[in-house]
Amino acid sequence: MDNVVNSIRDPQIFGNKSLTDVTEDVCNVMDRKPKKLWWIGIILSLSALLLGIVAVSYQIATGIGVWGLNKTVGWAFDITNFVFWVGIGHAGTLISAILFLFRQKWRTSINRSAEAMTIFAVICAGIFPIIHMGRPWFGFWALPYPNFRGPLWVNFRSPLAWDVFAISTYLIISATFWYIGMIPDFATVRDRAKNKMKKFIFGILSVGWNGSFKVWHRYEALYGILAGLATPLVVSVHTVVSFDFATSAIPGWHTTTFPPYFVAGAVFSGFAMVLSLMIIARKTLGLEEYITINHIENMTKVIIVTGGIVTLSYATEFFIAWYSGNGYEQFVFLNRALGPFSWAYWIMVGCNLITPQFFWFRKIRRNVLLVFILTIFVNIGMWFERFVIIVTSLHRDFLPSAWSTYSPTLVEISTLIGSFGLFFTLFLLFIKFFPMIAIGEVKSVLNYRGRGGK
Amino acid sequence: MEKYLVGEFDNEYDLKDAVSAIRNDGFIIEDAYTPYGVHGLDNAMGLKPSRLAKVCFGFATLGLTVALWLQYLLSAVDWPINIGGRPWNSVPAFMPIAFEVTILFAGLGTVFSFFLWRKFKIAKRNYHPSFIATDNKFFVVIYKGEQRKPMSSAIEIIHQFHGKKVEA
Amino acid sequence: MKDKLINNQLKLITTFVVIVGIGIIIKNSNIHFPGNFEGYEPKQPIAFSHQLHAGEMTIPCMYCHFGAEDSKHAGIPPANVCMNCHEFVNNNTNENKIAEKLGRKVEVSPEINKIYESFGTSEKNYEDKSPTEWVKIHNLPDFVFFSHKPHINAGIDCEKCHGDVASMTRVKQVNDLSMGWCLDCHRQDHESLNNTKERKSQLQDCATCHY
Amino acid sequence: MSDKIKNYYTSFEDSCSSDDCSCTDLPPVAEVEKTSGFTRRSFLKTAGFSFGALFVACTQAPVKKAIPFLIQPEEILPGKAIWYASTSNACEAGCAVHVKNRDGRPIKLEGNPEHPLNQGGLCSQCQASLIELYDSKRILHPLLNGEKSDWQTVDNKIIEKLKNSDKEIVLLTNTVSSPSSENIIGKFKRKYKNISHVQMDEYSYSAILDAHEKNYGKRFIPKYQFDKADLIVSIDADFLGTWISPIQFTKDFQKNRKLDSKNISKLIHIESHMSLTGAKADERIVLSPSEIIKFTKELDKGIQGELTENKYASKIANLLKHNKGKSLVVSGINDVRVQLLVNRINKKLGNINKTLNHKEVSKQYAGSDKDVKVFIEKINNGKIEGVIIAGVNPVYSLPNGKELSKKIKLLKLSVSITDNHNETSECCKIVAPDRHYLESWNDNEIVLGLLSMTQPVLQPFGKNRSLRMSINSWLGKSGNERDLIRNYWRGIFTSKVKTTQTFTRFWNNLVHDGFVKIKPISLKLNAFNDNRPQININKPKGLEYILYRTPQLAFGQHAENPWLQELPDPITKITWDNYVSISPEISKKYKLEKGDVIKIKSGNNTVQLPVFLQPGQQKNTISIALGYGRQGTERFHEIGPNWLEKKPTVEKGIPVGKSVSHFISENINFTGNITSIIKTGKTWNLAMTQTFDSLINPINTSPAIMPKRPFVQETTFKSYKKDPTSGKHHGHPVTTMWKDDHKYKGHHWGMALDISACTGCSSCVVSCQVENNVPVVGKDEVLRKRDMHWLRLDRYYSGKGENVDVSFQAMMCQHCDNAPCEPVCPVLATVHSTEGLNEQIYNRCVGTRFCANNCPYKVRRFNWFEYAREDVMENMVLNPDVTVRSRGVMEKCSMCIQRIQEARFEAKKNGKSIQDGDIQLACQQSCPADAIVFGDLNDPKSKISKLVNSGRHYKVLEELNVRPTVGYLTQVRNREEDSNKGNHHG
Repeated sequence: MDNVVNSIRDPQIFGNKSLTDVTEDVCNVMDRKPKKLWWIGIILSLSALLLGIVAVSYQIATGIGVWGLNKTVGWAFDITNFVFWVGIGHAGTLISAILFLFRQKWRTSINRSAEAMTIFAVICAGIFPIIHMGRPWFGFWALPYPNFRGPLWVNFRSPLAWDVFAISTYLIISATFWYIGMIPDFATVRDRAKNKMKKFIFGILSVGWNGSFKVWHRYEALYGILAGLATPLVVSVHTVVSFDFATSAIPGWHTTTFPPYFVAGAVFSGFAMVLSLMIIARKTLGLEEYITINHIENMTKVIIVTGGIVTLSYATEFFIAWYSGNGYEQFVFLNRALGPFSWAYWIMVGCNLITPQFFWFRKIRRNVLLVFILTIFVNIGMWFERFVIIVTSLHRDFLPSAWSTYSPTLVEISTLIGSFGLFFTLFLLFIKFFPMIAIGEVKSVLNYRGRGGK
Repeated sequence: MEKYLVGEFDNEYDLKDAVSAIRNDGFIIEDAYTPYGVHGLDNAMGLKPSRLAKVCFGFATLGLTVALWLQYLLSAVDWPINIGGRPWNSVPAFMPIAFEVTILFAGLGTVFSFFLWRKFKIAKRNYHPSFIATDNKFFVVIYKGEQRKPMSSAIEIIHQFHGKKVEA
Repeated sequence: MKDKLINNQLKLITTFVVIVGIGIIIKNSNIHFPGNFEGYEPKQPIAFSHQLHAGEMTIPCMYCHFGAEDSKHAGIPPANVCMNCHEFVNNNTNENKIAEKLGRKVEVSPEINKIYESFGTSEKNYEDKSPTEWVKIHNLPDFVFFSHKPHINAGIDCEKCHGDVASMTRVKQVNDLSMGWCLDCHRQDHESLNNTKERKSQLQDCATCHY
Repeated sequence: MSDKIKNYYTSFEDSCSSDDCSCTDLPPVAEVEKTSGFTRRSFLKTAGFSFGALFVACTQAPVKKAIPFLIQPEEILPGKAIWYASTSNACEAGCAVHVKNRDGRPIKLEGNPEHPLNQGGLCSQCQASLIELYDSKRILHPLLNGEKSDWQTVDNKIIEKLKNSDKEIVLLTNTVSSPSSENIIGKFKRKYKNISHVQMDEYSYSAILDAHEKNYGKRFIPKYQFDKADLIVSIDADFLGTWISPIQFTKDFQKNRKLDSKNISKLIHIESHMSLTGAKADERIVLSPSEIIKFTKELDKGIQGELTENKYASKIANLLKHNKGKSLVVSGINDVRVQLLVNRINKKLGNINKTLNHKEVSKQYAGSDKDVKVFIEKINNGKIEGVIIAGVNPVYSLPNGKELSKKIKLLKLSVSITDNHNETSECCKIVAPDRHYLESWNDNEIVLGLLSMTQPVLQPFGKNRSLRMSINSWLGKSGNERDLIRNYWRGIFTSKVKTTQTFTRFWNNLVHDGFVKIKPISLKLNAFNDNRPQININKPKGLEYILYRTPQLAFGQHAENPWLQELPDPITKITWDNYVSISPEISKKYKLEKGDVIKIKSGNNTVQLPVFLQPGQQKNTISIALGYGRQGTERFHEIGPNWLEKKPTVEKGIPVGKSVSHFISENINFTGNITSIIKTGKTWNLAMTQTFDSLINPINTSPAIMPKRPFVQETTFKSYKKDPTSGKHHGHPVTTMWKDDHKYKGHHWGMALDISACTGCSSCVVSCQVENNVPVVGKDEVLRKRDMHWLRLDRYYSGKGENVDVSFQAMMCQHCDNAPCEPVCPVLATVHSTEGLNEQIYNRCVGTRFCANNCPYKVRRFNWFEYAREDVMENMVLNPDVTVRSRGVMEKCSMCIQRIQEARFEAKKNGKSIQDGDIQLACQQSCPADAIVFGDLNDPKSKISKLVNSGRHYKVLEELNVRPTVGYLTQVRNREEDSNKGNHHG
């Protein structure tokens, strides 16, 4: 039976790799001197990061006033970036956890870097709620710890407090999940390392892993549990992020469709980002045989589905605004499409509604360059989605006397660039210094087509 | 090395078959060493399912209880503060945090338990300095003693399944 | 195996004891969290003894700190209040009392002399008038509004916050003046308050102190 | 209530007998100069008030010092406010104030509720004049040729010139309403024969005075009694905003606008540009300046029973005839012919001594354009040898100021008495610095028979001297100001004051209460001498301009006041600039948009200013505010937070706005014809606090079910009388699924704002700013919509073109019981009190701004920067009871919680509970229209509870179920029908 099904399928990994080949191919990336492309990438990312650090330091030293916010629009780039990065962070866990639970074997080539991406994206995201505070040095007040103030606790009713719990839980669980997944590979790296330093470091990281199957047995149970926990977590985190808006009183925010809308959007943007990164990584590191065109195609299909949900959400918002008979709500949506920020709205619609439609065509799905370009558009569109939700809802809400507008300052733009710098710096360092493909897991699917592999 | 017999294989299928055969012959399989988690080897070795799932459930329950109880205690009992006219015990508003804490407790608790099982050191002992089970080789370790058949029959089985005995 | 278990338990107990021990040490030591100045006992420009004035002589607090009843600040007595007595009392040693009786020259106490000096040489000369610069002991951050007025009018004893000043030669801060410490009272019933529920919770409103 | 407050007032009289109050042990403040200028420390030390915190070399914690008094004056208690009664000199209206002194420094001005003129109200200028006291750029010592000098040298020089003069020397002052000053000027003139005294008002009321002289033989301004008039026809007299005595008039006007009475007065206002009075008018008739004069002529015809073709004139004439003796016609046009017509009309209508008081006449303004004209002619012809200028700034305010300044520079003697550098002082050889009114003694007879007292509330900052004292020195006399005034009154006490009191008693009352009634001089008016002027107005070909004063800056007297510069204009909501208000017709014709800079030419005069499209502007007119472009406002280059993308409020060396004084006609008429308008192609950013003018949604994004937002709900007086709830938007009942855990069993504070009463004068905005330490942020920050005022006065237009209605809605924290800001704060920095207040805890705030986002009213203000507080002098105005907020925290209206607490402590001390009226919020106290009511909603007898149940009460955005405790009372206009507004019933 297996043979019948599998023979009509492409193998998960191209090039008839042996087990040693896999070890060598992945580990060689870590041993080799990086390619020129990697160096260009890291220099660009580091300079972007530096720009971001300068911008954020200046902002913390001077005040939030260096952003373009005002008394009416209290959030703009900061929370847009936050939601954007949290969204990006969703694909990683989704690929590694949900696809694991669904026994999708094709995930093995990409899950490691997708998880890494999740963690880096969540780190990028986590920075924004901290720096967006007027007094970030008191940010720890959002944690309920015993104190001499009475004691005074925190407001558990605040969506921002929920965010604190959700984002930190998400970061901790994702990082744990990532690390647990890497232990066998660390051991592999340790065992073939010639460099003493490397042996020592990976020796510690691999906590003495030696391939004992009794450990493997429990390890797989643990991995399954973590995957099972991460799945509802990933849904809950973006649901909580959407509560930042959904539980408010502002028309355009106060919307019950936000949780599914946000989760779908997050997966949508996350998959686009994973695709962009994978395409870069396989090109720069020569891993075309591991991250195959089939992987890319599979992911574009997910983008079509989530893009469809996002489209439905946009339509639902307008429908509900009309159906509710609430004038303020109707105004906000008319204002979104026709008001001063309509350009942002139409960029969003263009990128998020039209782009995925190209993926209906197999030729486009299998054209790496086109897929890369289209995923970039999806990411732009999803950034604008958050911008549109936040800024257009705020800038004209109830009292016309308070209406205002918003335009970003250089500091805000630099901070956004800086967050990309941080993300890519971390990611490039990761693919250089860590096994970016799950060696053990790839080995287990080498023989997916049947017995063989000898 | 006197206590154990170590056999080496090139692929998971040989290992799996050999382990089943050796076990059927009444040998005690101490452990197997593989570069990845071989599907079905647990059955071949006769390992019981892990109890981690139960542990996880326990921690999850603890997390849920702690989160709900703490939120109620701190918002409604310790210092009740009127926040936007909301009820002292705003249960729906406490749910997101309760959920997150549940997951956090469950995840960290399970991982903690996993490591606790071998005192935060996964390797029990190293049987042989030269075998490395993290690249492309599969090993089986057979405990000497208490077996019904002589060790040579185990070595035979190993050979039968394209394996070889690892010399000390 | 059993040994190991005991060993583990021992480790656990040791850790627990160490943590608790550190806690107890911190609690009882002079280590303070930032912003806590409990035990602050600065040297004052005049070696004024509350022990003598408030303790032995039993001068009521409000005689000198008369602002407490009607103002935010209890106030430090102006020098003219000192002069109410010290116009006549310029020394406290017994020898000089005897000397005074005998009509011999009385030596002015150097500390009391500081009060006289602060008035300068003549009434119209402002140049050498210099009020004493006392060191403030009980300091609250700027974002806390504290007024003596409602507390004194509620009949709260000065000692409740300032400690037994009547026994202090040099005044010392005896409480940490933290928000939690304030709330310890604000959460309690006090006989002088009309003990209604609203009244009690009103004292726990943030804006009771912060605005 | 008033009795209780009275106990606070302690006059300086008890403890002070000398001029500088140096009876205490305090050295004069001037000593401080020797050390290091004014620092907080030296001020506290020398001015001697407790608890100066200074940081000495710190080992562990900063050592804070507490410095007690050496000898504590009996009435001064550190940390407790003392109130002094005084009279404001911020403008000639002379409102009576209560000065709140804390630890030796005045920190708040409030209107004196007992005073018969301002009756407790206080305008924004007067509120803000407080900070001018702490202006670090004040002149604190005499200047000779721009160099620092001393009085001896300066006095000798002046006396020498006075003695050796052979030509005329002119003493040019503002209106002298002080009897003792008048007396001493008389002595001055007698001693130096060449001296002549000319009074001038920067904004001239000369025509009214001259017209009365022609009609009644005496120059006077009658006391207008808006409280007694049932029909008020105001011909371009902005009496609620800027005209003569706006606070007094607003108080009076409101007295006859009480909706519970059978009838309320009706206000018909005729004007060309939108003013506060026009905004409040029941009928607003829009005419160009030339048409207004024509209209007045026609109205006169109509009143006199002649035929008139003008439809407005005949209609209004009929209305007036129906209200004989109960009507009042006023005009703000500085044209004797118009004023003569107005006098004729009022005479014919029998209003004299009914609504127009000819007995207790105003002495607020006495300047004469004729005299000023003669003075200018003389100085041009070289007939004048010297000038002494006090209280006025003719170089700035006269149309030919530039030439005047050249002439003044040529004079042998030129003395300017002013406390800050201005255009006139710059061209005078000698500057004799004046005192701020809070530092000096003064007596004012603002209206005949009412003597108001000004007393110093702190030691003067420098070696300043008032005009009175300067003249006294030049007379060769010494002494102090208080004795001078006191002795003057002692001398005329028996003749002036009809009382059995002793003089000491009289004087003490005067100082204690701030005012006393005296015997007015009988004016002995002639019989009405009818004088019908001949007016021939040709219709002008082009556009006409109007120069007007804004309620905040007047004629630039307070241009250097940052509070007033940042106070949005009540009508346009523009800060930090003046501009050309144009009608939409002109904008269409010349293709102008908001911010386009145009060059306006009228004869030889030109000015370049940005344009602003003003609804309600007469279609062929433009209007420009006076009082801008004042020298000294260059200082605002520095104001505001400094950061990467900061744009300065003004470019270096450039003043705020542009002066248009040269557009004033030679006859001191504030209108004229425009020769040309040229678009320069440049644009200018106008910093507005409110950019959307209307409750009607923008056309392309307007949903069909809600074309207009129902925040201002209005009705007519007739409908109101039929149904008090008329005009109200009937929303749906709001239900909740939660049980109410929070019952307010004690107090439940609430507020009601009467939209109908509010005139938009913005006094409350400044009052709140002073009380609550609200920072000034500068033009760039306002442009970025980061103004910090806790209370904003929303202004909405309805209607189109010239015929627009204006509604003002004061919007501050609504203290919602179900506040949406509270549940979103993660750190509990904004929570609800047990008395229904929404509390903002600055020190807990981490600044997520979620609360501000979630506020449906957008009334929260964020500290984007550490707002400049470097000016230690200006820091002395800070209210010590309110935290100065640091960077990164949210702030908002606290319902003056410090006042509530103060009242609570006082009540506790007296063993009572807080009574209705014990607590007066800063905004409420200052409101001249009594539009703000605060009180306990749980007390059924309180004023607020009655208003809540009055039928007029509604809440903004009630449907959100946020349950605000601040409510509004419907706008009621006294007009026939409401044509352009259909009430929306949801």
